[in-house]
Amino acid sequence: MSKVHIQTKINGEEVEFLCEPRQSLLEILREGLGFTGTKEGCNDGNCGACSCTVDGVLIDSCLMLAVEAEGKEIATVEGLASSEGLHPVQQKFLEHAALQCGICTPGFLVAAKALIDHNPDPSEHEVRHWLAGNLCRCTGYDKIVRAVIDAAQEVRASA
Amino acid sequence: MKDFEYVAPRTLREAVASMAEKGDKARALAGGTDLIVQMRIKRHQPDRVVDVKFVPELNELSYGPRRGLVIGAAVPCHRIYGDSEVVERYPGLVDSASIIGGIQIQGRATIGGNLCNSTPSADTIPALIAYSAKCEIVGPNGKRTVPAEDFCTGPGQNVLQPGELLVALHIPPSRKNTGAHYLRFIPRNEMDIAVVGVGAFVELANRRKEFKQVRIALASVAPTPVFARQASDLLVGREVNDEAIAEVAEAAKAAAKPISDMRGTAEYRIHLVGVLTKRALNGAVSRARGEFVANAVQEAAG
Amino acid sequence: MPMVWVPSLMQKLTDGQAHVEVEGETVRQVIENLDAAFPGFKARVCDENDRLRHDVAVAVDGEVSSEGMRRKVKPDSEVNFLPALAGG
Amino acid sequence: MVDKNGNYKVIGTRPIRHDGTEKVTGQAIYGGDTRFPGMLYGHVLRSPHAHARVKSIDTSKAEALEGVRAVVTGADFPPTTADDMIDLGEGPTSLKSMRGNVLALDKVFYKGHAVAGVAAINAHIADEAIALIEVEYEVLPPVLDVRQAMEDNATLLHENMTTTAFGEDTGKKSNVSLHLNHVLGDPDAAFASAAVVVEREFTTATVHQGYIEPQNATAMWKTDGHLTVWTSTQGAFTTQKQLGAVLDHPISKTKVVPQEIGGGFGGKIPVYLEPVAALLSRKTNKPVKLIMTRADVFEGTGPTPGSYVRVKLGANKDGKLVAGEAYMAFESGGYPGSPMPCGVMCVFGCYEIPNGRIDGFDVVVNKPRSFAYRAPCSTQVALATETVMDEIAEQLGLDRLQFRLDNIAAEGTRRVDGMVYPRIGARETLEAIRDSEHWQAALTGDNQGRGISIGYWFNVGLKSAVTASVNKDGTVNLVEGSTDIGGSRTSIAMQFAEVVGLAAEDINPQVGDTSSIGYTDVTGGSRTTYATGWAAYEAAHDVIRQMRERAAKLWECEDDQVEFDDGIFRHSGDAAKKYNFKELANELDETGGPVVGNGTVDPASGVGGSFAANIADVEVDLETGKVGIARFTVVQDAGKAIHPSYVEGQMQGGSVQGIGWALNEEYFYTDDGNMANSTFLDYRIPTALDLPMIEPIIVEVPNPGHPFGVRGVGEANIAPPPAAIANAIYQAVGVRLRELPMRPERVVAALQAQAAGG
Repeated sequence: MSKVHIQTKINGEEVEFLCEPRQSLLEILREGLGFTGTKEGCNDGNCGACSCTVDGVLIDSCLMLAVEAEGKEIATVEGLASSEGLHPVQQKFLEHAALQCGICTPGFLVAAKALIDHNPDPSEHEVRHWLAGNLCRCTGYDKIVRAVIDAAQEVRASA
Repeated sequence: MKDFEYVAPRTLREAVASMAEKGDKARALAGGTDLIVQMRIKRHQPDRVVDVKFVPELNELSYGPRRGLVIGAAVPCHRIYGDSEVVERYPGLVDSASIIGGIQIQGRATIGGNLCNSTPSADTIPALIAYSAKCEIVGPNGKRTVPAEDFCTGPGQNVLQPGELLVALHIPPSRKNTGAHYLRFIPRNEMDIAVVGVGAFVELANRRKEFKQVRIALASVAPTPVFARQASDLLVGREVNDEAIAEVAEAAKAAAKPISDMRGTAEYRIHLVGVLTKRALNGAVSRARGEFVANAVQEAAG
Repeated sequence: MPMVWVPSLMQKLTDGQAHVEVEGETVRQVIENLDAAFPGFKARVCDENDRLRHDVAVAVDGEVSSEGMRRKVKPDSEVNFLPALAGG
Repeated sequence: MVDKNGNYKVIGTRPIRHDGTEKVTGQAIYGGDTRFPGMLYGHVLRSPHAHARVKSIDTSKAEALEGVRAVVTGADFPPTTADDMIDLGEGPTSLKSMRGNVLALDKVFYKGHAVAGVAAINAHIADEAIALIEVEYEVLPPVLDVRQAMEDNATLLHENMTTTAFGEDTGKKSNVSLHLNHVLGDPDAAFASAAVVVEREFTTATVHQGYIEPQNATAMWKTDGHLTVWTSTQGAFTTQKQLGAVLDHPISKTKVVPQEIGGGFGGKIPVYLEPVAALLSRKTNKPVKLIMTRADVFEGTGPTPGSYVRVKLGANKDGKLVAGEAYMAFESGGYPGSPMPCGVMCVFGCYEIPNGRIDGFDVVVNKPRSFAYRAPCSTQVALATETVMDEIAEQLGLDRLQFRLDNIAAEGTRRVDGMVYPRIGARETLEAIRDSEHWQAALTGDNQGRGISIGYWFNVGLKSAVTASVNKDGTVNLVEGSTDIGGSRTSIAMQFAEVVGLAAEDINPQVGDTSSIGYTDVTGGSRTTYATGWAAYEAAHDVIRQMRERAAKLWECEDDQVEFDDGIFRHSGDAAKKYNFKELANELDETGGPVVGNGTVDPASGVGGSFAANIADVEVDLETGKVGIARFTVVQDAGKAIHPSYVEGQMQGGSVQGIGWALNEEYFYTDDGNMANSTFLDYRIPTALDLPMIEPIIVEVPNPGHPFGVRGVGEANIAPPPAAIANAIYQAVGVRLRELPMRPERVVAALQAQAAGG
């Protein structure tokens, strides 16, 4: 099939690309556009390493076709930090040592930011529930949960 | 994944025409959380994928006191449990919509897709059956309506003919003294397929001490989701008590014809039907009496 | 004299003795002397290149080192022959 | 270094890891992120059968597909004639097995066994192409259970394989490749004298390391014969050695660049894709990238072996153990070489058992070739020993914690395998359990129970290298050879910083590739912070020695008149003359140029083992059999915790892996040898919602074999959880589960059997 021309926004910037219909958003982000911060762990929606937001909704980018990105606003881990520095979730992940190997980290950060945007004061159980679609094999989640709760507090304090 | 053509029609007419043109070589794409995986493992290899998310009828989510709830087939789960009217009036449906996959999956997955994927373990189907949902189908030959309990015909199979689209689900208006609850058993607490799922709808009468109407539906115990009609009818006219519920939980087991696989043995699944039927009925009764029973989102919020 | 703990599966060679005292200032000397006293001992722990077999490790006073045959042995040392181990 | 009060300045603090920012911004480059212009994408064809002879492979249709650039099979390897052995740094393995496991040679030994590789212009075409490769198989009956495989009339996987028993070839054709046996004292007489003897059988399912990042490899084989491979590996040099052996290619022309790695836990030591990518690159003269699918990872890479373990313990009426006996058989998968010897070492590793007998068997079955997984085989045997310990305590009417303390291994304890412990912290680990708030606290609900257990793992030692270059501003670039899977470059840098008196942030640690740093063994065996940290300590001392010479030049005095203490270089005869490290670094240009320090180590193993213990509170749903973790504490002896946050992280992460193993994780096989659950949907590793906070308690009993007293903490923590949970279930509901995983239907079955038995 011929390739399809797609216009989208990634992390606030206009982006155009050509893709085959069978290419996932994840594949285009990583192999087509070089946004390799978004990771592939399972390619079937069970690990959350490829988490992105599309028009503000948290999704697994392995389960979305790149052609579906037409006209959408995509946010990836690369867009979390600004010229002013790291986003509080990033900073708190570092302070709490909430990553070991780091492969799941981009997905957790994107998901955690989406949680805080949606619920600025999540309880431990709400954090665990929201992040159940993100697998981490290194940390046992303890420090991740603490980092997210702390980041939410930081976001509230600076709001 | 085999290459395919992607189309995104803007009207129902275009969508149906596009589906019909390719017959069984076309697949409808809503959330994609099942379809994309199945194309990847080559279970489905369509020539054309019809993205139905831009068709207005498939995006409707509305409630009216006379026509009840309309859920467009492409409405994702997060919109359903994010809608305060649905949460208030159809808590049993919200139970199921809020436990499909994780938050990421719920951002895309749809109840319509869950139905069309037609696995025996689909979480929303027992809830739809319990709520007496009707499936609105449009095809080249016009529109037809099928009760939710008749939609699936086998694992991965359903009544949709080539060219037909599931447009929406229609659930009767909510009534006083009714309640529903969907429960599933999974070994983890999220991100699992139901070993067994049970949806129960009850309408109480006589100062909410008596069952007036009961609908119990089961997941993962047969080639399709099952409406346990006989077990449900056993309760009609009975007083609400543990003994009656236990009796029906036993009867529901008879409706289960499960297989043994990596998610559970047949014996264990039948055992679970009894346990979950009792729990789902108790939850439904509590809700019918106006008591609060948390869904997954509410449970997380404590 | 260094004390050698003989693996149970090799005690056929040592007439059932679980530990034997043998002279030697290196693992190599210990093995040579053991082989002299109990013919066939060396062939069980060394390969044809006169190195420790790939699946055998020698512990001297509780330490397994990569020095293998050249590892120094003290008069009061204890020598153990063990299976080689890996970790994750 | 340590001050007059015995305090460290850097060690024991919690600086932000050096690679942290790039890992939270998505900038870190992992193996799968490797991209080159013109790069081809590959895919691997895998066997649909668990056991079959490969009669023929026809690749012509795949090669003819538009966009396909090359196809390779086992026939592209150099001829494998002799059964040569190669030592990978963590134990030896057979070359024929290694090649055959990368691409099948004449037989396939498990479903998912790699058969051919394809390179194409994109991954989709490569995927289409593998479906066009025609393989003719002669399907053979699979052997899927370790005890079935050991039967006399069992189907043999390797027709000519015989059992070796500590260097003696028994000549017996069998699926048993290796038998180990240790005897200490007179176990038979001791059992006869015991007041209580308990013997129980245990089985455990095959489980996977479950790292989130799939295996990957990108190779570029240049026309001059130089091969470069970028990959996620636990050991660049180990990969280099394996590549050299598998491809019969000189190590001098084989460069391995370790990219950031997304988890390993023992599973990323062996090569799978690297040689295939290399062969494809050689054929195409282009860079080729291969990435496994998740199903490939489960079906085609080495999980930890399933097992059958029988343990018998005897104690006298005073509660002292008098004898122990263990029989264990581990499934090595399609080729021999499971970590069974580690199970033999660990089974009674926590206790003083004066008379004992241990038999271990390595057994081939038609499952993926097993490899290390975090404290390999220690978890399986801890389940057995720690359950039997609980039962003996109960029969004797003793407190289960005190009974363990009364028999705990200590310095001087001789294990059944003959080894004698140096100073260890087993007792202190159990005492920390006893003294914890958790142990004192009451349970919080119905059907709850509390279990305890303890597990052991050793420090493997092995080789490490570190190079330190002093910058003019007084910071130091540190190149170290250990790939960093969990913050180790920081804990290595902290040990360097401690010696030279700098802050952790003044050190810039980088992981070197095989052409930029001295040989370094794998990140595994709980050795990285221990051994590579020690190399950093040595490199720091080398830097200090050179810096003293520079100070002597500046002060025009003898080298030995320069003292270094607490980060300050001082003239011993002139109190006014002193430099801190940064001041002196600023003077290097005029005193001879760069200062580069080196440190290499090859410590003996056997010193510095670590013990981990758990308190697990569970809550059992009596109707569904589901077991929830209500509260969980992990105690571990870290010797000296360099970066306590990452020590805690190891303890918490290992605990949760053990919890997953205990409750839900398993390879679920159909009768024909297909893994039915090769996705993260059905291979159920714990999610955040399945767990409480994991409460870590670090014990510090310094390792006499390390300059800072470090003990490796990476592994022992996975050993105790299944036993602690099994013991907790018993306390909660009175049934003993002796089969892993303790999935809900097994709990229900046990409860029903209990009810039926009255």
